[in-house]
Amino acid sequence: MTRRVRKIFFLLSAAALVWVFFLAYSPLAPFGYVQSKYGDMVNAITVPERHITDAVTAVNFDVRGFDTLGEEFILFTSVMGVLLLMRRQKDEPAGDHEDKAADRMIPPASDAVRVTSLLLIAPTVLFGLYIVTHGQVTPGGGFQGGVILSTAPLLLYLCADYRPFRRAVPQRLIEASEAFGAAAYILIGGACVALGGLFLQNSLPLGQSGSLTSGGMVPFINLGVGLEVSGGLSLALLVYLEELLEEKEQ
Amino acid sequence: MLPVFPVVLPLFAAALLAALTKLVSQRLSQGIAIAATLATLGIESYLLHASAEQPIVYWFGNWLPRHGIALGISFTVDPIGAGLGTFASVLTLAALVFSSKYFDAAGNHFHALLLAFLAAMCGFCLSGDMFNMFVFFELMSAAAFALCGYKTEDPGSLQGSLNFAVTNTIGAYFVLSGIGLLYARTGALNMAQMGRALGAGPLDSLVLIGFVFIVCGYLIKAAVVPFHFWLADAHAVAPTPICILFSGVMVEMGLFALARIYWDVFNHALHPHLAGLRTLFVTIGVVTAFIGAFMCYLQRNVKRLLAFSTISHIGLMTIGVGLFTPEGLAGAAVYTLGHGAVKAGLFLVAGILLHRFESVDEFDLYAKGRRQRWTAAVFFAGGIALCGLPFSGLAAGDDLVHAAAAATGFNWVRLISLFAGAVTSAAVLRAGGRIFFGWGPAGDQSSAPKHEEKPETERGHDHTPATMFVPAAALVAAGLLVGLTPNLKPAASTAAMQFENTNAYATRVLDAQPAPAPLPPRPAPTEIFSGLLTVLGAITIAAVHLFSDRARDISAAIAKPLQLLHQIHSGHVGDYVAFLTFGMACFGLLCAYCFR
Amino acid sequence: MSETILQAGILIFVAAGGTAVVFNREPLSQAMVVSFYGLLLGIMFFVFQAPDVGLSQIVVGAVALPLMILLVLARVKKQGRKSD
Amino acid sequence: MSYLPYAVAAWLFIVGLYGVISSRNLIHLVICVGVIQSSSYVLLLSIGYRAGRVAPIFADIPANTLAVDPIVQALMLTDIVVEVTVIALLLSLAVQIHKRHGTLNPDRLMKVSG
Repeated sequence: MTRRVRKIFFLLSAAALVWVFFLAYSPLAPFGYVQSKYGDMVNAITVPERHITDAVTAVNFDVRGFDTLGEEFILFTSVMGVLLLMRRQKDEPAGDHEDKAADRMIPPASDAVRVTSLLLIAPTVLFGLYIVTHGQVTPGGGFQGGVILSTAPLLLYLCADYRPFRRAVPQRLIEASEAFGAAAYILIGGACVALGGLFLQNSLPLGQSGSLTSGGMVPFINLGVGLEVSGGLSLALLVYLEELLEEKEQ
Repeated sequence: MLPVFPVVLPLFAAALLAALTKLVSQRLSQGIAIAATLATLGIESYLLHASAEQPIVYWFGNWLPRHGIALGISFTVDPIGAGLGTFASVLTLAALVFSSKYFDAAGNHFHALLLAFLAAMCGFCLSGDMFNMFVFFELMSAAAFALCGYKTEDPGSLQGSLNFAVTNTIGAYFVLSGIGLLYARTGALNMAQMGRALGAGPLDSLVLIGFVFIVCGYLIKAAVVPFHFWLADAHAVAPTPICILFSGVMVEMGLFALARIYWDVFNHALHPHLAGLRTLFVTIGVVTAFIGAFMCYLQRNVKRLLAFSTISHIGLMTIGVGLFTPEGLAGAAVYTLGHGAVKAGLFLVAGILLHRFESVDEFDLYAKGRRQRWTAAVFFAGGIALCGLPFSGLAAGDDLVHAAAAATGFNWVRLISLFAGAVTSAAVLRAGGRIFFGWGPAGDQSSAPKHEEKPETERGHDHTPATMFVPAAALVAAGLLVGLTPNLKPAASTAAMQFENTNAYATRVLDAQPAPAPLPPRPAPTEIFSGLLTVLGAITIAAVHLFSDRARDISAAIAKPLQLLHQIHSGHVGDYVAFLTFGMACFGLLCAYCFR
Repeated sequence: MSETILQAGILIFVAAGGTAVVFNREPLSQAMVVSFYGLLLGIMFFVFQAPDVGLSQIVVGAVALPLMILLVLARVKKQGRKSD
Repeated sequence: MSYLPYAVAAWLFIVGLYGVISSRNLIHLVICVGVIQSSSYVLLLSIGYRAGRVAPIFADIPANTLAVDPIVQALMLTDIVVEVTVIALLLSLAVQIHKRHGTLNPDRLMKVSG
């Protein structure tokens, strides 16, 4: 189809699709008045039965914890996919980063940028860790904290040159810890079985509501997820960065 | 505990392989992957056996339903789901064995992704929760997109993978919007609970379009017309071991989702419109079967030819599922086994050709395979089996589907399967005749443009390793012999009856009551005559095409108007998404106004 | 009442933001608009009592995604320069 | 206001689809896929919202306070992860396509057809 034909064809179809959306959404209860006993029930039980004050975390890591296992592995699989797709091919030069990096085309960062990013690294890491560990108490958790943590290596890149940066970032270790974080979810689920429950059935003491140790297995899962997400996303970002800086000069 | 293993075990092995990247050798990594797949296969087949009497319900985290409201996520194991999972493990095993010599450069990531793919397919088959199914669908997609683009040095491979990824991702958002709609109506995500709530409520356009969004979102994966465009692009370019998983089982997952969602969720609500639904899905199936068959016959790239033949067969399976009777579903299930095994074997033969001669083009390979007697035997056996040779797996599936069609007034469906089977099979036989015997002329103008394919292997082109030949031969043999399994058809019918007993399913899941034992199924007759007729038709078409100049002229004249079909399959992702929009709008309006 | 106005306002901003993302065909400026759109979505989640989701959306939509897009754009630009 | 959120969800879906079919740049196309995804956020969010209720965080409020639906919020969290990962995959495909085809314009990639 030519561009024009495609657009006309699409606009006609889209007009019909708008009508379909109207038919679908118009019988919905007005905004703010949809009912769900499921949601109310979960809200009612998270604090008394699970000592978790953030109901969303309770749903994510306990009541519907298995969804989140799948979700973690979506991330894990995609990162593997990115590594697979971005791998160096035979017809491209392998390794030998250092010489290529020396005459890279990106201008070096100014001192102001370096100092700022150096100063930012510690607070970023701390903030990320805070978010990871407080998931069962306040908004946040392994995923949100993990994303924040994953930006730390990039800050490191901004404050160092590429060469010391590559040396400082242990990619092998990040890969291993990402995989370990993903496996931890399964290990925790399996441990529940070993303790006599069903998969992902909490058998740890629930702790004091609102404290860091509340929620039984949830904080542990959160740590694993934090490790996995921070590792996975920083790997993806590293691969993109590498692709940018080590491209073969022709 | 057991229902968890088919998902958790491959995922854990995948994480292990990723953790040990570059530390373990290729061989060890392949060994771990094969061991995990074998274990999954064992557990899945045990589940298949154990769930024959009663569906097995497993609540994660022991969050049991309270007052009929499901809190947690359940796995509901029944023979159809477990059977599909078992079949997925078998094909994964074949893909792993086949790829051992195949990718000298394949890293651990390849094995890890394959395991994640397997886990996702198993989870998709076993899950009893609408959103959990979506999660596994996305996991399956993520692994599939990456595996499809594996040959990053091949420009076509990247483009096919992109088309696949974009269309399927948009489909997933339709599914998610549909889940949102149904959650707003029912306040549930568990399928049994949703089914009960929808049965009690009114059938309005929200429910109907929720059905369309979810089902059509999954049918994009199943590649029915007009959502089929991505399939040929993705299959033609994906690495051969991945093709067998795509064609053999991933595409069928979309149809499985249609059956699962109709019977568990929408049966009560949509039951008054069953006749209309039958007509709709049988029509979709017929159109898919026809377009797939035509396009298949026009191809010269063997992998693309096989891909379009998959589309045609998917059309026939859509008819089976879309008749919404136990025999129809049982037929589609048996057909999946027969077709998946045979098609996988044929794809592996294409992989062997690519390995030996660095091409999968019918004319490039002209007469090159003269000395490949055994490979030729496998290819021709697969080609004949593909049209439903009597007593093969495909024929057993056909018998059941035809019985179901006769019972619901769609007796003419057998003509469709005769036509589609003969044409797709004739295309395979024609290609085989050219490649292995040098029959017919060495060039032809009526066919599709040529597409260069990069070789997948590095060295050793002078012989075919056993790890490549044995899986191909074994799969074709399995596809032929599965039809001879005693009790296959009655067992499938019983399983389908259990699958389609919506009330029993809901009480089993939500009230933990045992389901009643299914009634003994009606026996489906074995149709030898129509099977033989199809084989005869296929051979005739192929022979006439290869040996008669005049027939070739006529077929070229017929093919002229079909050029339009070629142009529609443009490889442009924008076109595909425009067709997707069109299809979604059509189905939405059709359902909303016909089934009110 | 004021809450309703706030909610309606942010929804209209989100709709406009999405439209701006689509119709902005210059990739680099699109990356900026995407980041802004991610932020808008995050604010919308906070306004609609979903702080957990809001936090994720802000870290993903306003930080991680634009970062990826910028890296990819830089990569593509670089090759473009070389081949010219 | 009662139906505005649903209308916004539908609008984002359609406008995202338009972006995909009319795109001349794969990176733009991938971002438009993200816009389609944000339609599902808006839909789920509006389904989970309850007028006059608070966020489902009981850290500083009594545990029996009426709160909005936490289930859909958990679904949205999953959805966001799916978005970022799918987009990462699509972007890496786009980079490789640019490397092999030398263009990001889908009109000029016509390798697989017919």
